[in-house]
Amino acid sequence: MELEKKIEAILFFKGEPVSIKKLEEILKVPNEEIVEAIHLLNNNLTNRGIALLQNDNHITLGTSPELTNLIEDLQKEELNRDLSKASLETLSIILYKNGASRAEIDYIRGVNSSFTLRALSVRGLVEKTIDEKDNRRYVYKPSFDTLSFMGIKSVEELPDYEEVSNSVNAAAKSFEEEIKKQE
Amino acid sequence: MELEKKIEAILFFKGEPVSIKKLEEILKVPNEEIVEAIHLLNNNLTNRGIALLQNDNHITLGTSPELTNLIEDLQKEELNRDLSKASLETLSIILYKNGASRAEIDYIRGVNSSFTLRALSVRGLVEKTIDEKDNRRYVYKPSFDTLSFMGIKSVEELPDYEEVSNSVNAAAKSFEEEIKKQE
Amino acid sequence: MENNLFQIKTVGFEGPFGLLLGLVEKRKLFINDVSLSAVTEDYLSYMNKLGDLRPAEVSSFILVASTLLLIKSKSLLPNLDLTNKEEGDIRNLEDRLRLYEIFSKQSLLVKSNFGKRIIFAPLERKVQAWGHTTLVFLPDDQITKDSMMTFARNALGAMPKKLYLQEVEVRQVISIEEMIDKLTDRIKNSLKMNFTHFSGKGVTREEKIVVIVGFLAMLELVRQGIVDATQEIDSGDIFIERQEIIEIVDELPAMTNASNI
Repeated sequence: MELEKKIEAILFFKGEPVSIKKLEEILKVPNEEIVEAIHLLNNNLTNRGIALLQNDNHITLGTSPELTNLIEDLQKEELNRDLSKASLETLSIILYKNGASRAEIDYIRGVNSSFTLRALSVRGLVEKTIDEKDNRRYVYKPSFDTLSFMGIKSVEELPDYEEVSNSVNAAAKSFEEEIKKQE
Repeated sequence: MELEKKIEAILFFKGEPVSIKKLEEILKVPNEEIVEAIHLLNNNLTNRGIALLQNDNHITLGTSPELTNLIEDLQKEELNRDLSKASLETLSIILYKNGASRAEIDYIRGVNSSFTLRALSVRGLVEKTIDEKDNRRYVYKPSFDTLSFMGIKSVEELPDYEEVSNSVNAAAKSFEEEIKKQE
Repeated sequence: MENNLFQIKTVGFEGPFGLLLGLVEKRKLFINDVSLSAVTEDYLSYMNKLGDLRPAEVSSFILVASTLLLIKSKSLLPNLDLTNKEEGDIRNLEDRLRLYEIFSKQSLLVKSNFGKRIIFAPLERKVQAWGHTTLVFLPDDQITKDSMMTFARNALGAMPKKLYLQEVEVRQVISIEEMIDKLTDRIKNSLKMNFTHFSGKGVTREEKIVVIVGFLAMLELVRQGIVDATQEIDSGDIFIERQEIIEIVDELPAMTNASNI
């Protein structure tokens, strides 16, 4: 049976995000094959009731964003869609930079963001993880819940993602030194 | 969006057998159309990682029968793994609070606990039930098996129950107050 | 008037960039030294009404104010020589403000999309391999009465109770006070020494002097604000109880980042 079907079954069984690394272990195939199979699976799932979400080397299955109202009626829990201006700004930085340290967020917003970050963490909208590039610092990354609430399958589907992310990264380079000083 | 996609999303979301009658109610379409759509869905799912299971006017999604061994291995591995620190911490809050909502647990822990709670549920350590005080939300309670595993008949027998439980309740209460401020 | 007061508060919490960007946009200007110079008075007068903010928050407003003062001084006194560092600060503020503008714009898009189309994760379930449905109970030896107590205590202990104000910010505030003093002196001296530079078109010398004197008065107000802020920092504990923060959040309708995200 093809690899993409195995991956689909694993994701369905787990019902939560699975890392690509974990899939390599379970299926005992090299990274490139997994990546290729994920690509095929994503194509298979286009225009279906189930969608494939990708975020930070993890993938998971969810219901198609077109069916929001149908599924929302099925669940009893109330959804909180309110975000303060501070939260929206902070979340936008984390989304469009696809992960940002607290120092970077503070620097861009010009104010201390620690309470906003805690509030976003508690709501599961951002995740604090150790920076892969520098394990002495943390980065806040967008969570799958955030992608879900935005109705997108990956950050690349954010409005104006490429354009914004390019200009932001270009600008951020010149600030790197200064942000480092603040850490 | 076509009916079979809606049915696929409902089955995926629910993760348990759903009666055809229930589908008629949710989707507000007559029986014949549902039956026809199920037929189409079944065709779509041929040769895929997910399969449609039918039994006695109920349908559900499962992993494809060819992948039984893969999934069983995965399940064994998942269930035999040691509980994470996050799981133990979450369990301790549920015990001392004698039933806590996900939002309360998230607030106390400062992070989203949904996957942790899922892991505890799968292992039968906690039970998710509708809150008797507020039927729009769920609470997680320690299972009887968990209590007897620790050699106690009720949570009150936990060490320093009153003191720790008071602190947990106070923390949950300050959460409630923050929530009220939003409303 | 009431509407105006409300705006001060609202803009207030959004931080110095929010305030500054709002002022620039209100005049339909682009971000550059000319527009920043044009809104400096507005910025300072808003800032002086933010007296009840925490020292840490005031300090972030003051940091920006100090750069605005440089820009303004330069526009009033073109022969004022700026150091490389001062010129760097000005460019840096412009760049940061442009960056903030990008995210401020995107955050409106995020707001309008958030929760409109939702991808749902499956409900909690006990999915089994084909045909299997078993009820399991799988405990772990780590679950004991005592370990549960320890875990609960640790979880409670890890909840944030204190906010540490970075010493860096305190130091910056103090140096800004010095800077404003220096700047005041510099402007006063320039005023005495360089009358020849006040021959702008359409603006009389007297008018220019009125502007500069008014500006100096404003500097004095800002300096006083910094003195208040730093005294509070010097005499007070630099740890703030979390409860206090929440109360403050309660008092200011716009400051709802902790409770109303």
